[in-house]
Amino acid sequence: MLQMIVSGIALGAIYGLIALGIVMVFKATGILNFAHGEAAMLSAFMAYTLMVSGLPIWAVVLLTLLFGAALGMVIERFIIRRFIGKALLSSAICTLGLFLVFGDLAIWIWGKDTQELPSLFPNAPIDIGGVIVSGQDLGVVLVCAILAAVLFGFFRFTRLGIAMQATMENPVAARLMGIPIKRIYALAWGISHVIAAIAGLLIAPMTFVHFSMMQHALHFAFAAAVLGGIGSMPGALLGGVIIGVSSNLTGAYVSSAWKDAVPFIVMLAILILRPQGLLARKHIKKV
Amino acid sequence: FENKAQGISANEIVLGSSQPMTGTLAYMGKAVDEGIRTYFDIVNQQGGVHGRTIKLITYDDELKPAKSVANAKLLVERDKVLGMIGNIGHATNISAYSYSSTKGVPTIGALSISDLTSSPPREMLYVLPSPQSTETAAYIDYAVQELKAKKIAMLYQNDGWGKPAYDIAVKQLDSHGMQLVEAQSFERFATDLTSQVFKLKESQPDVVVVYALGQEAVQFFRAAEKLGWTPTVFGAGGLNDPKFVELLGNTPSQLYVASYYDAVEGDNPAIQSFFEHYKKLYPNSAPSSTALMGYSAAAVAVEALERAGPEPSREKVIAALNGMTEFDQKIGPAITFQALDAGPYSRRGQTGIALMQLKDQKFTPLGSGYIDPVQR
Amino acid sequence: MANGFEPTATAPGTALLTVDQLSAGYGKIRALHGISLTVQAAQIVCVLGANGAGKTTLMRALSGLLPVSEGTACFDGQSIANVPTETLVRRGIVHVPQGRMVFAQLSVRENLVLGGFTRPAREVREHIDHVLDYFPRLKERIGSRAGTLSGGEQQMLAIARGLLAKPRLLMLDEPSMGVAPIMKDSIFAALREIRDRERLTLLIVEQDADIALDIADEGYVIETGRVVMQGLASALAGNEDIRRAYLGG
Amino acid sequence: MSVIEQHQSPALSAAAGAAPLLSLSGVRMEFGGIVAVNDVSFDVMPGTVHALIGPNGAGKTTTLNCISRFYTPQQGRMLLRTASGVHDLLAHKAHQIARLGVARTFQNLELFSDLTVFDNVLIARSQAMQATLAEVLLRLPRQRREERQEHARTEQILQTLGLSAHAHSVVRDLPYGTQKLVELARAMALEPTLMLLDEPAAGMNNREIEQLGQTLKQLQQATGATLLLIEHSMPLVMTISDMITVMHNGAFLAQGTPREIESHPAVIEAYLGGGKSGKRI
Amino acid sequence: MKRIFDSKPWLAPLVFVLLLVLAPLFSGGYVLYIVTLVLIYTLASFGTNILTGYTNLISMAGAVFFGVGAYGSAILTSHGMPLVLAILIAASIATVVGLLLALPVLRLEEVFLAIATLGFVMVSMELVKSGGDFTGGENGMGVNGPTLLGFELGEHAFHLFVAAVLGVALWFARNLSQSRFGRGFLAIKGSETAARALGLNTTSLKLVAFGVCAFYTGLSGALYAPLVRFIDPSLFNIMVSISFVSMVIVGGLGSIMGSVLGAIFVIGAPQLLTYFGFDQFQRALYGVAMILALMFLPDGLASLLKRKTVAGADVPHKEGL
Ligand SMILES: Nc1ncnc2c1ncn2[C@@H]1O[C@H](COP(=O)(O)OP(=O)(O)OP(=O)(O)O)[C@@H](O)[C@H]1O
Ligand SMILES: Nc1ncnc2c1ncn2[C@@H]1O[C@H](COP(=O)(O)OP(=O)(O)OP(=O)(O)O)[C@@H](O)[C@H]1O
Ligand SMILES: CC(C)C[C@H](N)C(=O)O
Ligand SMILES: [Mg+2]
Ligand SMILES: [Mg+2]
Repeated sequence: MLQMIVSGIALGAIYGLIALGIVMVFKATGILNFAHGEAAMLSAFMAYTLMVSGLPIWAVVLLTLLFGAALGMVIERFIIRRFIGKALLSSAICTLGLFLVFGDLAIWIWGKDTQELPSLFPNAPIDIGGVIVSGQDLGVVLVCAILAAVLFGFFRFTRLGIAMQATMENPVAARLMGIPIKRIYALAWGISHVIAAIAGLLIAPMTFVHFSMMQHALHFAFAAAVLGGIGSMPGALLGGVIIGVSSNLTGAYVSSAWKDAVPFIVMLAILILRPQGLLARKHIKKV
Repeated sequence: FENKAQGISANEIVLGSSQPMTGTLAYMGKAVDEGIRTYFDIVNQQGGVHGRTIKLITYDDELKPAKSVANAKLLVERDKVLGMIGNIGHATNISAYSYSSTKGVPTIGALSISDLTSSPPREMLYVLPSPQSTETAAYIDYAVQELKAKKIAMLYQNDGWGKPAYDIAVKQLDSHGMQLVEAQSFERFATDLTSQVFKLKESQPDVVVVYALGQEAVQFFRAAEKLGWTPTVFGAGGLNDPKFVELLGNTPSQLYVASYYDAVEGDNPAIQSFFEHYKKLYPNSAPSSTALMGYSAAAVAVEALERAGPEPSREKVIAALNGMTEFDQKIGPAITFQALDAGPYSRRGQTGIALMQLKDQKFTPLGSGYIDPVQR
Repeated sequence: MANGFEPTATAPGTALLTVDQLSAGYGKIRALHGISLTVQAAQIVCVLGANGAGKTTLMRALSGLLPVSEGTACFDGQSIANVPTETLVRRGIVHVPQGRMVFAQLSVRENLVLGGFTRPAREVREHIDHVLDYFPRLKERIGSRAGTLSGGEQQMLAIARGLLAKPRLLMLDEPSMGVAPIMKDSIFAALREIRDRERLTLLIVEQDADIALDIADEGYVIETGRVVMQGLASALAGNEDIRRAYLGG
Repeated sequence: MSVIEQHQSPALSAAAGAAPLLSLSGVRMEFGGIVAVNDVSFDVMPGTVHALIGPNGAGKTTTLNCISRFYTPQQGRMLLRTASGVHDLLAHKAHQIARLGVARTFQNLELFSDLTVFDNVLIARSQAMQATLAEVLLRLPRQRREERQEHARTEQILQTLGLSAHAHSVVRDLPYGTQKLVELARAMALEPTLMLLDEPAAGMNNREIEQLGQTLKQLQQATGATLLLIEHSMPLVMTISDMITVMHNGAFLAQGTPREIESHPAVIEAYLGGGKSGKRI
Repeated sequence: MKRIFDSKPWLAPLVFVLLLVLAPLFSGGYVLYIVTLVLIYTLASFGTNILTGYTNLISMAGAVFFGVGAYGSAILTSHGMPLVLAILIAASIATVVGLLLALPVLRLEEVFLAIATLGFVMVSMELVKSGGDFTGGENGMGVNGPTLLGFELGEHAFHLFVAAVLGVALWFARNLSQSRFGRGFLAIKGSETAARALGLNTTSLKLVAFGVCAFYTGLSGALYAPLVRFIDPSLFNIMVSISFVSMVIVGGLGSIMGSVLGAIFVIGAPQLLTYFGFDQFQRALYGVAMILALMFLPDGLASLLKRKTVAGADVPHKEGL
């Protein structure tokens, strides 16, 4: 039981890690990015290429994060910018187009084979009172928690973070405040793709690097983001953990066939009770 | 002689294929496609069949039935292929066949190990690789009889490939008066198998049957390692693949897999020369048992065309296939198609599998030859 | 300076904003047909006109929200036509829009902080306390989310937020909308006071002609996108014919 | 009689020999510690224009939201007397309130801004349509008849308010003042017995306000509807109201006729002030 | 002059649809199959449009309705029920499923609704997989070819049959959009608050929207099964739901013509790419086309046929200037 919960948390942190990037970009630009997982996948491939070229680990990590930032900004500059202030759905479907493009792009560049990326953390299992965790698991949980805390602080306490939320709520009013919304958009996409790159680096050792490595996790990441309130960073992590743990417990005690479905039932039940998600404030509409 | 409506021109014969070239099974579609093309290239270089070279047109179906029907129509109506070859998958084959059969177009070598693809037998649907009922039953028999396993557990992919394997395993164990001590499933591309592996380990099995491919299979072994467990594993046939071994690296666990053909890295001369050519054509692709499926389909097609004579037609090809008994494809069991009413395996080209064991990062045959519990 | 204001460079009596034959509109629809107006530094100019006259459109064009199709607009000697809004804010032109546009999901304080987005954060923090003195009601609700404020409270917030940018030219689109009479008087009094003290220049669109002309130095009346009347505020207010023809009441 | 004593309005209405159309007693609405409406009671007599005024944040809109059941007050009773009897508003949902004959407008404009003026008003006529889903799908006679009738009725309403010229403009593109008028038209289209108007004159100039006042008066005379009006425009409030209730800090402050309220010291202090804006013109 | 429920601009789309129906009859085969498939998906596109384009409810449950329709007609016809009846019953079952699923989630908005409904897809996929012989489990099931009054329908006949169903459905959709229901949907999209203040029972209107969507999508699935002749749990795939929503967005929100164009784009374009030999990077090309379409035609393909858009339903929801 305890083992299941602990490894559920590790699994949840993976979902949370992807969810953080999704929430980040949603909170700042109001866009639901279906291609986020694919961006993480591209970053993982990038890291793989850098790795086999023999660069030291730290350089690989650094370059991959840079790659993520560049990727996000390029997407923003050439595509997303046109969707500022537009309806939620058209931009979301547009990112779906990106999803398809990235998938084929990866195949085109790196082929259809599965590759391996070594873990950034010692992979040796650690036995803590009968509960076994790997260094990899611990690392993911730690990084995810730190990222969530940093992003939380950013949005809550920095003027830039507040400006991002204002931009999402009303781009016109934001401009009237002198907020350069295009730069805000670029920045938000850049940061969110750095998070995607981090996710790619951390998840790849578990799922391996291949063109559809993120597709399974993406559903759960979205569920985690929404469960947390798609506006709250700790919420994304908490959502991920709930999804991960409920999935693991279902697998262990109900039926492994329902491992993927039950977390969604849990999410549904929570949303029915709390339609705005766990940690987000209710959207205000006063008449 | 020409019959353009059936894809036969003076010096060329056109065949068509519908494969998952994108989506989750894209790597299989690609390997099969390349396998077929390699074999044809070899044949074409030697002058083709009755003076005609063979051309292959492949379309992507993403393993979706609706698309495979569309592809079948496109191949038959626009590209005017003589027949279809090497289509992967059960659903895709059945739906495409529901159309192609109405046009009298044979599927020369459907690549599906699902028993349902050949049972009930369909007149023009010639399925090649050994069925799951052979493979899984062979595992159970070997584990019980040779390894004297008392407790057998299973992990399977929760879909039309893994679940039937589970059903067969249950049935076969039942015939030994046994039951699975634990059964766990997972979804394709699952991120994490820890909970499944944990449950499996807890049941303390002597043998675990694992129906997982590629990265999930590796994940299984990694998770087992993490939990300090070194199980004896029977892995799905698809694992017989150097790429998988490369990913897996060294493992303390015992791994047996079924192979429909001789070992990819073994000393079968046909396989060796095939992959020599393959590497020339596709330097970026690793040799794999999946590519051998393409070989098998292509070999059967070439043989059928040979037998159909210099003035071939769909009817003649069908007749040739119907009469194909004990055709030696040179890489594995001989191919036989029986009369349509001969039973559930009448349209199943081969039914035997070889058991192999992972040793020193290589799959080597156990030496027991091809096992065939189906015994048609 | 303790209150966050610094004297502006422009001397009184020089034109801070000069608009000449400006046209703008929405897509193919033209809403402004060659508007000309001048605002002197530290002056209060009000723009009056019936509903649909183009007052809001004028403000949007001047703040860069709408493209200018013809004519020129100069602020402090530099053209401001078709310059991005965010640049204009940095140059000191701030537009408090009609309909408030407060950030409903953010707190009152966060709204105010964003009002001073282009300024050093520390300066803004001090300035907030100062501006809140004019709006005691907002002070009470400083931590509430702006969306929960009453209509009039939101209007106050919008004005306060505008002031926090420390503009040289503040453009207010119907600042008194939804504001209670007593508050309305005090807002206008405050605006005049700030003008006097900080030499703030104000361009105000207002429906309540009486109060607007009362605080303004000069007034413009526009109708269907054209200036039909202009002059000293006192003159406009005193002229019965004008009142009857354009201002009602 | 002092203004404060008039607060005992049931007595007043009894004296006048008529029952109140709307009667609020002890209504309290709190939002997580902020008391927006605090024990407010007043009656609205049928056929009157009843104004509700008070400083910003006094709780006027919140009171209106309670009546139209967008909010559920924590305490108090709200009764509506119609031809079919006395209804406890707390037992109704927002959309049912409209069906009791209570229409409202919104302070911050709640228009269907992507639709045309015509459609905004036509939507308000939905209640007058009875055709079932089946009749609609098959375009049976009743559906066709109703559509014809209500299109005509909509045109008529637009004409009454002088909106015909804008009928086919998309609301979003209209100037603010016109949008306010569209909201009024939409509320009128419900043919209500009680109209709750939240600052209908905001964004209008003096002349337009004057016109609005006339329109409202005419409307009331023509339909016999009762108006509960929230406004900050004293020229409007003081000229068309029969009765004025004043709120302050969520609580009842005073009630009386325009003349009484105008000179009520507490109202002057809290709301009207000494300046120009508080004067009727 | 935009005018919503105007019945005149129906002529051009009608001609267009007729062309779509009749043209492939002369070629048959592949083209016919693709067009039939597009017509079938158009039904789902209609349904999604009513829910998402008109009512602004973003549902990802489309795959559930589609799958229920497909399995319903497959199972019923396999037990000997006549096709027409089986299709109607299957679509009705889908409707009931739609209403039941809608009930608990009506309170949710936008992304929350989308992801919650996505959960339904995950759950129903599992249910179908564990359906045993009834659904064929993971293996899926073969489906009987279409028959009418005991006669087998050839591909041409079935195409006409689908076209006829679509014609009726189109007429219904138009009637619905020009009624208090259609306007009620738009009202909810515009402002749920105002809709309630005007006496519209938004809960029941949303249910109607869900029901209609489920019926149309179920109908679509019910016709899909006999055409493709094979169904399996992969129908309950999130990508199926997403493709329905894509059709509506790419085609044009709230535009009935947009639904048709969207279905052509989403279902037809990839096939077209294959047809013209671009099967190599078909998904990428299609993705690029999708991105470009959305970037340059933000109101959907329907804005190419300008006047046919239902005004208002196609304008983005967010606060503009
Ligand atoms: N977004 C828009 N699209 C098209 N036309 C518009 C738009 N906004 C305003 N208009 C038109 O421009 C003209 C001027 O409108 P504007 O909003 O500037 O008037 P206004 O003087 O501010 O009125 P009000 O006093 O009501 O605020 C009007 O005819 C209006 O219909
Ligand atoms: N949903 C809410 N959450 C928190 N506070 C609220 C909410 N709604 C209203 N309030 C508070 O209750 C008080 C009364 O608000 P209300 O909108 O009723 O005022 P009002 O009298 O209509 O003012 P105005 O004349 O400015 O429109 C205000 O201080 C407001 O901030
Ligand atoms: C070719 C096989 C290994 C897999 C394939 N999906 C099947 O149906 O059997
Ligand atoms: Mg205006
Ligand atoms: Mg109010």
